[in-house]
Amino acid sequence: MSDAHASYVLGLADDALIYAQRLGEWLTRAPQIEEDLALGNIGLDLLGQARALLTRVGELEGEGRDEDDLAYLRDEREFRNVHLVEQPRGDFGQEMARLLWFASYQHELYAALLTSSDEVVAGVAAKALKEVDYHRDHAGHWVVRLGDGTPESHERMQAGLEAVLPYLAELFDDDEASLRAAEAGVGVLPSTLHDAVVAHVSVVVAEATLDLPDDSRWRSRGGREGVHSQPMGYLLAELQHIHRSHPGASW
Amino acid sequence: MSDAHASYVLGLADDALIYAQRLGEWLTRAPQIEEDLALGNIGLDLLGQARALLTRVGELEGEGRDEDDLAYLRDEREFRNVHLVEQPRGDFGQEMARLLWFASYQHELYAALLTSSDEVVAGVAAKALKEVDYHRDHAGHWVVRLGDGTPESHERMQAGLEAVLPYLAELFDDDEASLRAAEAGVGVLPSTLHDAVVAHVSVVVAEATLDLPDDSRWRSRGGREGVHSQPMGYLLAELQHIHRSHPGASW
Amino acid sequence: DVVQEYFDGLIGADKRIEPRDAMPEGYRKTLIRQIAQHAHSEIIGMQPEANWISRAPSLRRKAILMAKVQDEAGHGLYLYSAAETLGVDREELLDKLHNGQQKYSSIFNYPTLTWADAGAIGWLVDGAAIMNQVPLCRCSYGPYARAMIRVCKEESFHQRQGFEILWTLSNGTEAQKAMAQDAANRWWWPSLMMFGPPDTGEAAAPGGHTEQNMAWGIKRFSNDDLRQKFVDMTVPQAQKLGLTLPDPDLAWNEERGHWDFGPIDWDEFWRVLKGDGPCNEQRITHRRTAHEDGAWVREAANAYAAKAAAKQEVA
Amino acid sequence: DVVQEYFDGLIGADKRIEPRDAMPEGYRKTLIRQIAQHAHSEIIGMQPEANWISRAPSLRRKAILMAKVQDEAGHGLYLYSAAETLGVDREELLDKLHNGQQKYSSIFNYPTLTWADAGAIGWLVDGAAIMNQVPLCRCSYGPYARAMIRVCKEESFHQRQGFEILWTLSNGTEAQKAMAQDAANRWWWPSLMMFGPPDTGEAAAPGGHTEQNMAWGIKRFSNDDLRQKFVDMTVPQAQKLGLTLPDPDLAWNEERGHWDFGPIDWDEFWRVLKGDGPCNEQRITHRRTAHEDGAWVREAANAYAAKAAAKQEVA
Repeated sequence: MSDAHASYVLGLADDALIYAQRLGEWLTRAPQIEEDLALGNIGLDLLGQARALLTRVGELEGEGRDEDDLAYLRDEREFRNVHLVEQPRGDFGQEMARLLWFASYQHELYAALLTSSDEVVAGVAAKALKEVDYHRDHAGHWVVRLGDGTPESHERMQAGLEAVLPYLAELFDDDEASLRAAEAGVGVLPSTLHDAVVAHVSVVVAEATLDLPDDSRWRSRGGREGVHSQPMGYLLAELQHIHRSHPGASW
Repeated sequence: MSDAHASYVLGLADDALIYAQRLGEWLTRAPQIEEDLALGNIGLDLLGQARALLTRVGELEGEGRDEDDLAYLRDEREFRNVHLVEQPRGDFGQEMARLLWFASYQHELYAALLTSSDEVVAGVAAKALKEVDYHRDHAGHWVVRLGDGTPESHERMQAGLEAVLPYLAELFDDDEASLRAAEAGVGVLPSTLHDAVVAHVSVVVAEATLDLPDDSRWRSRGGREGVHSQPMGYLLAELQHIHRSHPGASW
Repeated sequence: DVVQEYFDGLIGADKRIEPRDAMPEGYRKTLIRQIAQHAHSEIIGMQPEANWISRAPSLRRKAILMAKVQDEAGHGLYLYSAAETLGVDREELLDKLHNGQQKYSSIFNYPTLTWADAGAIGWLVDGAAIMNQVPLCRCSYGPYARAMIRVCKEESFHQRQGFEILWTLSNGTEAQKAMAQDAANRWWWPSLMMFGPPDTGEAAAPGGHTEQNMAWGIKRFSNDDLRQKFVDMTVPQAQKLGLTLPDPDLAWNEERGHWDFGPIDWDEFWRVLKGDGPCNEQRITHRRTAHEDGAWVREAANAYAAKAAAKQEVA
Repeated sequence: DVVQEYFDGLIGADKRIEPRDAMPEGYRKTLIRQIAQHAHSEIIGMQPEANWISRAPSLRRKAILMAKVQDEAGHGLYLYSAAETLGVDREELLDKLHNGQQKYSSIFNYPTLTWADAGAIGWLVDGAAIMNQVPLCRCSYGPYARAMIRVCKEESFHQRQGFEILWTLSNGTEAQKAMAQDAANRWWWPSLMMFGPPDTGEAAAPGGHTEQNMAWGIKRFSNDDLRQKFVDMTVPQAQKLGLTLPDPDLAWNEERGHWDFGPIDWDEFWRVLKGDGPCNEQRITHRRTAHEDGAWVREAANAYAAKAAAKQEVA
């Protein structure tokens, strides 16, 4: 059990945890009640993945930390999620753009992790693959409906695709932990997922009569090393405040 | 030293502390750089009042709590500020409406507290009175400029007055602690400040060619008993998160 | 008249009225109003609990809470569908919610101040709701009765979860115990108000329809009867939790075989109902903002569906 | 030409140019660009620190930080005023900031991730700024030189406060020490980049104006000289703080009488300068949003002032 192994799994877990936190914000704020339900469901799936993966990280570390210790008692610099998932909620179109990319990424990721030498990770991947298949479809349907809906929705959906663009490259960065986890057969190199993800998204975007935006003027970096964007600190303040206000309590 | 004495002073302190927290949000977000400066200054004045008053509360309690213990380690239900100051930032007109009312209230309050039998409170009041005199003027000037500026600013300033209306009655509620503090000569009954505050604001509003809104359909209640509005919890999460993340640390 | 006779026959035989059946206009209107209010309560009722999703103190509780709020969205959907069988549509009902023409349960105009409130809402508010709703599973209108059966099953699950939150707190640290007690203090009286004004006396609703609604099989018990049942069920649960209910008059009455309880502050009830509660403004504004922000999405979905339908016709 | 001769005479005698003096267009343009960039840096530079006002871990630190960010607003005001003496106005300069025609110091495109960053900015970023600015107190353009004197006085106060934050952290808990070290790791190299590209070599700025600016008395030391002075000043301070600077090549060079340091990543420098830094987009968007949100307020203030002036005329 190397540190890289735990770090790698922690990156997977944090992506799911932080995006679940953002998706939870949609409950009571969605454009229709069906979407309160759907986004809540997707958030719940991600939260479930995060819990299983965090528990696994705790086992790998062997220091007795459970899922809550890892979620509530780490500082910002110890979180390994990409910037994409920590960005504040935009409009519904932007959320669907984020979800389409993220679920497509997770889809390729979990498909590759089915054969992880870490059986717990492989088990999570098997269950999660079905979930993210639905997430990806759900986002895809909305991207198409909005892209090919009204002139306003077309414009907004295009703007949503542009807004998430700078955060995509980071998903496919091969960080230290993933290099070593891939070598060990535990993980997969993010860069190897890139083409399949882009291929899937491109088909959806084309059907939606939208344009896949060109390369961004800038790109996010460093989430996997705990270098986050400024919204992350506020997200963690909200996530952790009550738990940290009652040290040692059970809930 | 009665509990009511400490509670009363805590109410004064929390009003100042929480409004300072909200005003701090304007730094980098004001309509012109002069206002970044001015709102920062006003926030600093309030923070200074809060610190002196919290320290006094700690002395009165005699349990060794200092200003930081009181600011960072109390839970929401223990904060005694009114709802007005905890409300999220609106536009600049709404902020000037809130500041005009709050500074006018504090002006009458501190004037009355000059003769408090608690010498520390009387001392804070003497220093603060000059500060809030400026705050009240500053807000007043803006209310006039915006009310009598452009048609848009007139409308927005009127809307700002309406937006803060439901939170005003609470400023003048005679809660248990103020009743007993007034009896003891430590404090002043909030209800006795009402007419002078309204008189001052009315003059400004008239000069601004605005209407003082009628009674509100609803009114806030209970801040002095620690019953807050929902934004309060999020404000405290931000305020306290880092401090609570490092139990026992010095800064 | 034939319609009325047929309808009266069904009601008299304690049979279900179905959407295809002719029914008196008063019955239809009453049902629409009641089902809509019930649906609105589910939707508005998501807010006080959603307020704690981002801050839930453990991941397990966060997951349970998200699932619960989601269930409430689901309940809202069943109920709007039940209302739609009576010839109105959801958009129209939502408009009436947003402009204040239709109401929702006043309990949701109270804020959730601490994590314990997530527990108290489950235990007390869902508990009271179930008490109100179980009889509706036998309501004369079929689609409503069937929706209620499904809702009640999930609600009793939520009620147990709420109890469990408080159970953990009241067996926890001093701060957690205090938090649980504080939540019980704040939610007890508003929960009793959920059964509506008293059947008789000064505070009774002017021009109430209880009798008619009972005759129609929409209402089976009076407000005060349901309230008493709720008190009788809840007091022992509070004892189990080690929580004191904030009523000095609460006492077992051997003679009546019921718990006596103190006078309810009906002034507060009417005040909050009429708009002067701590969160009325906020709840409606939140709801309206979500609806308005989502208008372009709903329009796009309709436009896309229309295009798709047109394409299908051509093909 | 007479203007040029008079101007050259003043510069030659190391005297101050004042707004009333005629001056070559190149001198005026260079100064406007430089002073504006400096003013913009103060204004944009408020953001990374303001990010910690709401979360500062003690009330004393919160007050100091608020005062500091406020001082930066004040510096921005002096500097815009200095620029205005050259015949431009603030609104025009702000527009150029907002549309990217004018720059601000690239250091502010890095995020503040922890409380220790508030310390590191004071210690390193203000430290580097002072090193750049002290010579400007003797700049040939009077209003700029006078603004700089005032700015430098406050900056050195801020620098000490930053040092003190890190001092407290590095004498604190393990987590606090780690936080301080992490901040030093992240801010060290970007601080060295604050002195601009190297004077010579591949990474030097193409078509630099150093020589002309020196002749004009706007620049007194080369980038590399200032950078060396900064390193020499800062290394002993880091030792006092017990922090390791993230450069394995850092070593005292007895012969040179200076600290040697390793190669700077000039690719990163140019990348961030050109827009691909962690916060470029966010900083400008934040600034532009504030400006746009405040447009109605500024318009109202102008309209009111015009009305007041008109009334005065009538009276």
